[in-house]
Amino acid sequence: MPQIFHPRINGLTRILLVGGALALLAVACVAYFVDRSPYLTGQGAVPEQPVPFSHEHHVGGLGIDCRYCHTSVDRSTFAGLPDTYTCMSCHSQLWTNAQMLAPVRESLKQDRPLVWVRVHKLPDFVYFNHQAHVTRGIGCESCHGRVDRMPLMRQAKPMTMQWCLDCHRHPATALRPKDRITAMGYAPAGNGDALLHQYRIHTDRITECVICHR
Amino acid sequence: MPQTTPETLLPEGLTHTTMTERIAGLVLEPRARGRWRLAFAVSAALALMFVVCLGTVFTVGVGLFGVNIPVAWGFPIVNTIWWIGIAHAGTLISAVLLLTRQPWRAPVARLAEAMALFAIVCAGIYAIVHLGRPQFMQFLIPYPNTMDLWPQWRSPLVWDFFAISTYFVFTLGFLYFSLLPDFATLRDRAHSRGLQIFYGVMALGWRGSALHWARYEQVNRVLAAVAAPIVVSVTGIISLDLAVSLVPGFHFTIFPPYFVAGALFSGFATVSFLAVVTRAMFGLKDLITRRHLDYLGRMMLLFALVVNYAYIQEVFTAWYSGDPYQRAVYINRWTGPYAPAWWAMFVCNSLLVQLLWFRRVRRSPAMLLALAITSNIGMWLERFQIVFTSTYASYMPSAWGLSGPTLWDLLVALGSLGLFAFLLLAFVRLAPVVSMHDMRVSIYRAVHKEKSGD
Amino acid sequence: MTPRAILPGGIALLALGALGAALGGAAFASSWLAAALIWGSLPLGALAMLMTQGLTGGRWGEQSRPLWLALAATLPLFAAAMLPLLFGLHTLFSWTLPAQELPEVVRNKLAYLNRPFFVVRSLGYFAIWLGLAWALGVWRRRTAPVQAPGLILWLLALTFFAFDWFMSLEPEFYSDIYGLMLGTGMVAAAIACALLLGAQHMDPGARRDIANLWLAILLGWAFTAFSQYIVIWSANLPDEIGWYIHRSQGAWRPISVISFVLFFLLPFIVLLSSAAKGRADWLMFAAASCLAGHILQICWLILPAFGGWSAPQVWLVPALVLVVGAIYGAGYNAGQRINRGAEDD
Amino acid sequence: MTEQNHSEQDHYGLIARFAGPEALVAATLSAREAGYRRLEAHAPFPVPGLAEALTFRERGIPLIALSLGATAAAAAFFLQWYTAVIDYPFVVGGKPLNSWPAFLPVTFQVGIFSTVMAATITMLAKDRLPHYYHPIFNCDDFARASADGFFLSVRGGDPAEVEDFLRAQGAENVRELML
Repeated sequence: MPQIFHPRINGLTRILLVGGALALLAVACVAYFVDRSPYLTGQGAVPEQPVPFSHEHHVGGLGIDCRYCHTSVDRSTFAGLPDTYTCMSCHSQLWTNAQMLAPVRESLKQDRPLVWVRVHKLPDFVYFNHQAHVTRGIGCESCHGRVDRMPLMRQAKPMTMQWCLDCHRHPATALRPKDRITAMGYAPAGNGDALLHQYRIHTDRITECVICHR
Repeated sequence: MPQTTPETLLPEGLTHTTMTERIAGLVLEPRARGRWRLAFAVSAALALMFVVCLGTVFTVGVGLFGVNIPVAWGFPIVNTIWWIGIAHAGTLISAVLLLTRQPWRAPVARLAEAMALFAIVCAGIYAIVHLGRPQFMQFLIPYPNTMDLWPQWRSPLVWDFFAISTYFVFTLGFLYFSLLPDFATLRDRAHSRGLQIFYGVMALGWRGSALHWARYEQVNRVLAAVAAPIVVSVTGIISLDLAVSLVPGFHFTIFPPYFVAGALFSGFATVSFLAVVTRAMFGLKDLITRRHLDYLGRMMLLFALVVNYAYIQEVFTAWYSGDPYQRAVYINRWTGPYAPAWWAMFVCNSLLVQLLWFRRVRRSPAMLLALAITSNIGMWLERFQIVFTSTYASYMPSAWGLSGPTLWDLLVALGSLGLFAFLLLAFVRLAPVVSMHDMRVSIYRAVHKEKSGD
Repeated sequence: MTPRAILPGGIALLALGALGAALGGAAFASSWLAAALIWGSLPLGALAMLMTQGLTGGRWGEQSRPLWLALAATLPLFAAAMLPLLFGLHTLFSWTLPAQELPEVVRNKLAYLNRPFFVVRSLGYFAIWLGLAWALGVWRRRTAPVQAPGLILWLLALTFFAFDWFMSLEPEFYSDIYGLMLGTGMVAAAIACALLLGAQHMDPGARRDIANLWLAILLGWAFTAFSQYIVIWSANLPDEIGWYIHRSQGAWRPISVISFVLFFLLPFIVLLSSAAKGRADWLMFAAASCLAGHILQICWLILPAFGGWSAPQVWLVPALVLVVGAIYGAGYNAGQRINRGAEDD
Repeated sequence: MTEQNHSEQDHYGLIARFAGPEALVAATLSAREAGYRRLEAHAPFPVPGLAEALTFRERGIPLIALSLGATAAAAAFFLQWYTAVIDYPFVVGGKPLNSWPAFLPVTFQVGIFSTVMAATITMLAKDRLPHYYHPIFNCDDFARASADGFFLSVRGGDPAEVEDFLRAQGAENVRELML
C-alpha cells in the first residue's frame, strides 16, 4: 500500500497538537484579561456631553461642594443632576455670552432640560442607593474618583461586581467621618473600625445577594 | 459437557477476511442504498426543522414553549431526561458486557455506543434549552469572572452540567476509541484519495502494533470500569433535580436508582429498536442474530422489572408517608386531568413488557420492535407524568394551573428525534455499524475454542 | 440442615428470648432485634446470591454454591430469633401506643401499622423466604427453577420487612429507597461472610468473579445510601431528617463513620487492585472488615430509634451479638457438613 | 525479497507476514530468543500473548489514570470548598457553608472525567500517536494488517541474515522496508 501522508506530516501534527494546546491556553489568558480590561468595563470612558462641563474647574478650581449640584445625593437613591436653573444661578452673571454655554441658554429659553449622558452606569438589576452610601461614610471619591482633576467627566472605576464586592467585604478601609464625605484627596486616618461601629455597618450582611439584587 | 449445542452467535464460515470485506464494504460502497437515502432525507429535513425551531425559540424566547408557572419545567426537562435515559444503555452494553466478557457483545456494542453519543447530543441541547436562559449557560462553569461569583454547588443544576458534559466527553471518547482500529481498516481499504485522507487522519496512523494493542486493552478496561459508575451517577444526578426539592411527587429517595433503571430500560429498548432496524437495512441477520435480540429483550425485561419495583415503592411510600399532600398527588395521577398519561404509561411499562417473559416474543424481531417503541413511549410518559402531575397542583390550590405543550414544544421534540436519526444515519455511512476488531476477537475465540475443544 | 442443629439452637434462642421478655424492657428487646438482624442478614443475602448464581451459572457459582446453601440453611434460626419479638411489639414500636397519643402522620398509617397485620406480614415474609430456600434446594437435593420470580419475591418481601422491622421503629420516617439499600447491604455482608469462610478453597478465577460481583454490590449500596442521604439532607423535612439527626448524635456519629469505613471504604480500596481480587488473604481481610462494619451498621440503623444508650445495652448488645452469632455459627457448620455429605453421596 | 537498489541509509528494516496469530507469536518468541531486539509485531486485533512475547510489562496506565483521577477529584472538592467557604461564603437554604454532601457529585464527576482523559492521553503518548507517516506503510501488503494479516518487523542486523531467519520461522513473505 502506498503512503497516504508525507513524512513531514508527523512533525506538523506534533506542532499542531502542541500549538493547539498552547493556543487554547493563550485564548484563556487573553479572555481573562480582556474581561477585566477597560475595553469591556468602560473604565476611563469619557462620553460626549451636551456641554463640556469641567469638574476640574468647578470642584478643583472653584471649590464648589458636590452637593451644590447633586442635591439629592444624601436623601435619595439617585444623586440628582443639576437642572438648568442651577447652572444659571452663576452663568446668568458669568460668561453670559460664552459660545460653550449656548446649549445651557437654549435649554433655559426653550424650557427643555439638558440631556446629560450618564457616565457611571449600573445594570438595571442592581439596586444602588446613594443615600445609603453617603450617609454611612462612603465618600464620593471612592466611586467617582478625583473628579476635581477631571476636565471632562470620565468613568473612574471598572464598576464590576467584583469591584463593588471588594469594598463590601472590607468597608473599613474606605470609611470617612461624616464631614469629609465630599472631600477630594482624603487619606483614610486608620480609624476604619471605629467608624464601622459608629455607622453601625454589619459586615456579615452587606455581601448577601439581596443587598444589591432584589 | 452441555447436552445441547448452543445456537452459535457467529455465522458459519465467517473469517477475518470475509467479515472485514463485508462490514467495511457497507461503508465504502460508493452509492448508498435506497432505503438509507430516503431515511436520511427525511431525518435531515427534521433536523433542519429542529435547528430552525430552536433558533426561533432562542431569539424570541422560551415563552414560545408551553412552560409556565406552576409547570415551569414542562417539555424541555421531560425530553432532557428521556434522551439521557436513552443514552445510558449504550455505555452500559459496551462497558459492562466487556467487563463481564459476554460473548454476545460484539455486534451490538458499536450501535449502542453511537446511539449513546447522539442521544447525549440531543439531551445536552435540551439541557441548555431547559435552562430557560441559554445565553447565560457559562454561569454553570467555575471560572474567575468579574462578578467574583462561583456556581452554586448545592444546586443539582450545576451537578447536571458536570454530569452531562462528563458523559458527553466520555461517550465521544469511548466511541472514537472503539472506532480507532476500524478507521485504520477503512483507511487501508478506501479507494478514493479523499476517503483515504479522511480515514487516515481519523485513524491517527494506527498500525496494529502489538504494544499499542496491549495498551489499548488496558485503557479499554479502565474506560469500561468507570463506565458503570458514570451511567449510574449521571442519571442519578439528573433525578436529584427533582428529588431534592420539596414538591410532593418529586421528593422520593428512590429517584436515583429508579431513574437509572428507567434510563437503562429505555436505552435497551432503543438498542433493540436499532438492532432490528439495522439488521434489516444492511442485511446483517447472521451477525445480529435472534439470540442477540433475545439477550436484549432479557435486559429490557430486567430493567422494566426494577422500574416497576420503583413504581410500587413510590405509590406505597406516598401512602405510607401519612402526608396528605403526598397521597393527593397519587390520587391525582390516577384520576386527575393527566390521568390518561399515567394509565398509558402503566400499560406500556408494566403490562406490555411482561410479554418479554416469553422466549418467542424476545426472539421475534417484529414483536421486539413493537415493544421497543411502546417502552420508549412509556418511559416518555413516565417522565411526563412525574414532571406535570407533580407541579401543576402543588400545596396551594390558588396556585394550581394546567399546562400543555405548544406547537413549538412538539416541533422541537419531533426535530430532536430527527436530529438523532440524522446523526445516526450519517454515522452508519461513515463508520462500520459492527465493530470489526471486536468481531475479529470473537472469531479468533470461536476458532480457538473449536481447536482446543476437539 | 437437620433438626439436630435447628432444635437445640432454636430452643436456646427461644429460652433466651423468653428470659429477656420476662426481664422486660425496651433495652433488651432492641438489643435482641439488632443482634437477630445482624446475623439474619447473612442467610437473607445468601438466598439472593443462591438465586443469582442459579440464573447466571458460571464457575464462581459452582464453587460458591455450597457456601450460599450453608448460609441460607441458618434461615430457621433467624426466624426463631425473631419469633419472641412478635410478643414484645409494644416494647419496640411506638405506633402500638393508643392512637390519640400518636402524631397525625402516624395516625394516618395505622391501617398498615397495627399489631395483627404486622404479625401476619412478618409470618408471611418468613414463609416466603423459607419457601424459597426449600425450593432452591437448601434442605433437599432438587432445585426448582424459581430463581427469576424468586428474586422478585425476595426483594419485595425484604422491602416490606425493612419498612416493618427497621423503618417503623421511628414511625414518622419514610424513605422508599430503604429496601434497596438494605438489600444491597445484606447481600454485600453475605458475600463478605462467604469470602471469609471460603475464599481459600476457591480457585483464583472464581475468587476474582465473586470479588467483582461484591465490588458491584458494594458500589450499589454506596449509591443507594448516598441517594437517601443527599435527598433527605437537601430537603431537610422534619419527618425525614430526624432519622439522621438521631443517628449523628453522641456516640453514633463516630460509629457511622467507622462503620462506613469498615463496611465500604476499606473493602473498596482493596478491591480496586486487580491483584488483590485474586488473593485469598486480601479478600479475607476485606471481608472481615466488611462484616465488622455490617455489625456496626445494623446497630446504627436499629438502636438510635430508642433514644440514648441505656446502661444494660452497653453489655447486652455485644453479648447478644456473640451469643446469637455463636448459635448461627453452629447452625452454619451443621449446614456445611450436610452439604459435604450430600456431595459425597 | 524484491531486488531493489536503494542506498544503505534508506533501509529501515524487514517485515514478514505470517499465516496466523499463533505463527506470529511463535515467530516473535524465537526472534527474541535469537537475540533480535528491535521488533514490532502487527495484528488486526489484540492477539493474546503477543505483547508478552515482546516483553511488554507495563502496568502504568491504570495507575496513572487512577492517581490523576483521584488528584483531580481532590482538586474539585477543594475548589468547591474554597469557593463556598472561603472566597464567597453565604448561606443558601439553611445549609452549612461546608456542604460536603452537596459537593460530592461534582467531585465524583470531575474525578471520573480526569481518569478517562488521563488514561486515553497516556496511551496515545506512550504509543507516540498520531504518527501518520511510518516506514511500515511502505510495505505493499500491509493493508492486510488491519484485516487478516499478521506481521513481524525487524530492524537492524544484516538484511540477508534476518531474511533467512524470518523465512526459517515460516514467514509467508518477507519484504524490505524503506524509510
